Amino acid sequence: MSDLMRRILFLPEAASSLAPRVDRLHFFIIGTTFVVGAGIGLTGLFFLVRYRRGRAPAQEPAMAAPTWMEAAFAGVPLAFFLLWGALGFQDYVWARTPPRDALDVYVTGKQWMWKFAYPDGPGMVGVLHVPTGTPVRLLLTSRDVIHSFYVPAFRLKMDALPGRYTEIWFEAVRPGRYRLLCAEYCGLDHSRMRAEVVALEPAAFESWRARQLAQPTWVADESFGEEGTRGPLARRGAVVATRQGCFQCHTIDGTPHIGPTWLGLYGREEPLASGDSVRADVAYLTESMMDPLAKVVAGYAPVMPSFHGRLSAGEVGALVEYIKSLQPERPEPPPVQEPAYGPLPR
Amino acid sequence: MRGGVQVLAVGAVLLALATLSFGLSKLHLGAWAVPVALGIALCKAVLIAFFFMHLAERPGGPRLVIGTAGVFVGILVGLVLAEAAARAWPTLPPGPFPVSRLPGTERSGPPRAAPPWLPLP
Amino acid sequence: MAPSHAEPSGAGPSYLDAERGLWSWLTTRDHKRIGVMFLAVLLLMFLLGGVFALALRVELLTPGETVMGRLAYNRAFTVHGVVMVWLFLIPSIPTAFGNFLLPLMIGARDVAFPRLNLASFYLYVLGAVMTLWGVFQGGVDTGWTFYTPYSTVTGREVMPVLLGVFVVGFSTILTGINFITTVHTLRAPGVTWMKVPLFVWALYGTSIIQVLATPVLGMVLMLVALERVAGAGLFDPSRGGDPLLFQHLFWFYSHPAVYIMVLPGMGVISETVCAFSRKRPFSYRVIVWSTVGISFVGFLTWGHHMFVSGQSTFGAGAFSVLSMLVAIFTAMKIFTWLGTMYRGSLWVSTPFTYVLGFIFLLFFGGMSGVAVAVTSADLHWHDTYFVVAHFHFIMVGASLMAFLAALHYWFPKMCGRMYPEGMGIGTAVLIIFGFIATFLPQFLLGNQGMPRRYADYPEAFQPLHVASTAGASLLGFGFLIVAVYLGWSLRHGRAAGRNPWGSEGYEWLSDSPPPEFNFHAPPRFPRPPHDYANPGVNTEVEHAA
Amino acid sequence: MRREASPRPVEPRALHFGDEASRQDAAHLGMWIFLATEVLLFSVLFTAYALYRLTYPGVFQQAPAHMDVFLGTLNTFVLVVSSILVALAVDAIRNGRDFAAAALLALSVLLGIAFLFIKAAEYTKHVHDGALPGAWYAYEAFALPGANLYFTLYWVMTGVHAVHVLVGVGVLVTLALRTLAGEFGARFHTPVELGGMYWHLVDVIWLFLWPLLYLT
Repeated sequence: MSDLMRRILFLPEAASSLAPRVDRLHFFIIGTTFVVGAGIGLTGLFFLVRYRRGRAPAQEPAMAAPTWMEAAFAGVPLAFFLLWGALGFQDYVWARTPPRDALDVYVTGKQWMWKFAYPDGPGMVGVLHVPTGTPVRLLLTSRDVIHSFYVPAFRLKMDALPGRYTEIWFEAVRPGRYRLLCAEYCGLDHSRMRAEVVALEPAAFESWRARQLAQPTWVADESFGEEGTRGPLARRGAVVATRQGCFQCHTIDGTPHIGPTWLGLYGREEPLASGDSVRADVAYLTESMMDPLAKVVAGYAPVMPSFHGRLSAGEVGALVEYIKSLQPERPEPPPVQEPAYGPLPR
Repeated sequence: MRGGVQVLAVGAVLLALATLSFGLSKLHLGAWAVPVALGIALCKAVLIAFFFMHLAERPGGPRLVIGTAGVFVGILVGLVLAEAAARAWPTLPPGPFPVSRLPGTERSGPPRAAPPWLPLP
Repeated sequence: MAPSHAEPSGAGPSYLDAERGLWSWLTTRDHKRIGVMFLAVLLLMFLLGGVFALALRVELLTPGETVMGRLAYNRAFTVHGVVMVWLFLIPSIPTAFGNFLLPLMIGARDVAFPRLNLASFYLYVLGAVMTLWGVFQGGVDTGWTFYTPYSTVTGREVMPVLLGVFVVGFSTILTGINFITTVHTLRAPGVTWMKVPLFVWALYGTSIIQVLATPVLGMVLMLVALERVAGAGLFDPSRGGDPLLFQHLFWFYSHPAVYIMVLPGMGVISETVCAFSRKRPFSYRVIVWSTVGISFVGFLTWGHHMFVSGQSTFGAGAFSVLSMLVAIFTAMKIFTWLGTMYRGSLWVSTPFTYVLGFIFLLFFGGMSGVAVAVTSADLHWHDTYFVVAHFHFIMVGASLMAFLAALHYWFPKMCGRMYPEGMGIGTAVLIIFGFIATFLPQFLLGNQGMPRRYADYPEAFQPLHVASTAGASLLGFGFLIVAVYLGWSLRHGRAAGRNPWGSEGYEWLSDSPPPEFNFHAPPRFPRPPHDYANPGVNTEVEHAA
Repeated sequence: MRREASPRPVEPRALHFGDEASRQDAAHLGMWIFLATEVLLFSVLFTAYALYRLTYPGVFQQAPAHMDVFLGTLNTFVLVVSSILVALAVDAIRNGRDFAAAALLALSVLLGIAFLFIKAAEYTKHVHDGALPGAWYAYEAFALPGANLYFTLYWVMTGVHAVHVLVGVGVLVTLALRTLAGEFGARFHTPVELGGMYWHLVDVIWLFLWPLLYLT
């Protein structure tokens, strides 16, 4: 029955313990709406046919609503609405109150990617592994603007706000891969800020976790590129890049933005929009600054302005040197991302 | 001339109330300081509205309007405060907290220095 | 009354012919001319917003890039939202039809402050120009909600739009002040509070919201501007501020703004449903009190936009319950309209077709509103296409249908000519059908989990998007037909006569189009409006020369 | 055509409104609605203040120690006295003493300007301390989390208020000049009353700002 309703209403599968609760109320509300809506539509049509001008007496019947009917107009819908409100609020409180034994996961939203970190384990970008049948508490925060963690199959959504943690919990009931979307508008690539929740059987999850602890997946480290590791020319390049506004479109931490990231760019084989590919060497980097539309990397809009005449030869060299210095290393697993503050004094 | 006397009398009360506010602030009433100060301010506002802003002469529309406005101010402040006060730890912001900007818009936040037209010592 | 101000009785020049030339229009203080000027500009804005709506639908035809890139899409939906919400829907019915009809409906000669009225028009135009300049020049990509911190960090030029919307808000406030004062002080003898026409009640309720909510929006926008210029930090977590405060303040305005959009529409429906059922309203007082109730309770519900934003569970529960209250008033109105039709003598005309569409669509819009106000269901629906479909049902399905009903119902009043009735009914059916075809798939898309403001989407969502785009083209085609036949009727429609609908509304007592000062002689209203049991009792006083 | 016994409702003829009484009614009502919008405008700032006071209670309690309470209090008395003068001016014009009214209005204009100068002196002091709003905040003596927000609110609230004082001064100057020119008298003085109401509102708002920012 529920599955049929789900199919009719285009709902995704119910993959969390919250989903059937939400769906049940959903069906109740939609069912009532359709019954009453059909009633109203049919009544309107019936009136239209029955009381069409010419059929009914032209003289207005003296008629006004009796008070009890006025009260019913207000009272009956109100009773329904409040019932739904109460049922929904019960589930809402349930969904926002994590059980004590929940597994903590720290979720960081960032333009335009999701990062996940376990208290004891490595971080992941774009894929969240969770065990089935275990409550998982998410502590969400954002590095820049507001994002929203949304897994349709779990019927679960919570905003990730910069500068604070919000929390929500869920329990996946079936192994599988579930789509994770950003539901709060967050800029250019809002619609591509997608990730995946991979629910594993508890045993499979444990072995995955053990494997990860032994051999952490690579994560771009924010603190990469400290002053000490760079030569003077590269440092100058960093200054030039800041001054010329390169970072409006290019990142140095591996995140794709309006333009390709500079992290690991030097020496990389880049596919071009024209279908060819090019090796990002000194020549290509210099050409890109002077005539950026000549060879555009696939997947990026041809929006880069030309810096011909705006950069001196020395500055170009410094920039190239700086990009060269941005090579990924295999960093330590990120430190545990605990909220770094205690309860507020009240 | 009766109106003039009334204005002066109300004015005297207003000045007295202002002095009272100031005096009470020296006593450090703790948790009561804000409600008491706002209460006195409200008294002053009512006096001004009724006697200086001619509300006493104009029942009906104007009283309704300003009363409604007061109610809505109460709703706005009250509901926002009620919601924020009920937020569970850790959702209240703990204070200045580093937030990374859009790449490249670091400069969109103005510098921690005075703008050119406001010379610092 | 000094008898020296005798006016010609009988057929004098109408307000359209009283003075001639463009200059006389631009400097007029006649509420009717100001209403017509508003209408002209509003229709332009609607055209602009509609073109962008179609562009968005075309882009969403396929996943990935169809006709525009992601940046262009983000800018386009911002233009669509800003233009439709702030430059069309919020001012639409009050400034165009309200200005034209409010004084006529209470037997007044003009609004209370005619110069303020003209100032309101020019402020609106100025604000619209600033806003449009901003959205096209700077390409604002924040969405119409300007959520912080995105709106304070985005590289696009948000400032002119903030200022433009601020100025438009000021224009709204002036109109609101004018309407409230007019209703309070300028009712003709005999028009007591409980005999005020229902459309006037709706405008009155709307004006209360406009006056009390708009300043809040103005100040919030100024604070965002300050944030951008001076890094004020009030909404910026990196300086200790709280982005949720912005959402609270923004929705304190913008939720009641939904009622600014829909209340006048409800007034239009209350008015027309009586006129075309040949019956007095089933319960006048229910409509009146629900109008006042909506304008009050509408202010208490803003937090239901923030159930998943990190607000407290207590706040969510409180706002959820309060939201249920406001839905009641809408339900009461729907039942009352149906009751009005019961045992009436229904005249199936173009406005009445829109009325039927309005009632049906408002019901689903309202119920889906209740659904998203249920806290747990909102965990799934918040910021998905379900919400998009919900508010389009309210804003297009209800407000715009009411706008079209008003346009057709008062078209003869405004220009003295009729439009082709058969064509009107056919187009109305087409528009209602096109509307459902556009937005029903969006409800299902929301169920499926498609978030709003997505330039690109996973392929699973495509079939429903295609259906929605097909419906949208039907809808656009319908609007085109309306524009064509109304434009044609302006010149070539047959003369309407004073009261083509045989309505008992007060506004039909004067000529169509009305003379410069609305009535040739002071009107007398011994009976309530919509009193079809005693037709023809309300008259203009025969002028005793 | 007969006249209604009561001044309202108005005959919709002749000069738009039936008589001077209903014209005054409409003007006052319109002005009150406008004042209501002003109240709501400031309520945004009061809401922000309340929220941040809730979030950073300590900062807001200590903050008055970093304010110039003497100048703030002086300003309160300046504004209240100017309000009294305006009320006296309205009383004078109602009784037909238009020269006295103009003089009283001029006096309150002077007090309004004095208010702005005192405010400017305060602002200068804060600038010297580095207690600037938002991103420019650099006040070493009061460097707690949230202190910058207190000063942002201080600058915005008093700044918006100062703009209103400035507008009010403009209004009062116009009214004084028009009174001197003999435009108003015992019969017609609605603009003086309305302008006075605006000035009183500015005063009322300061009466709330003062305890919140300087005293508690």
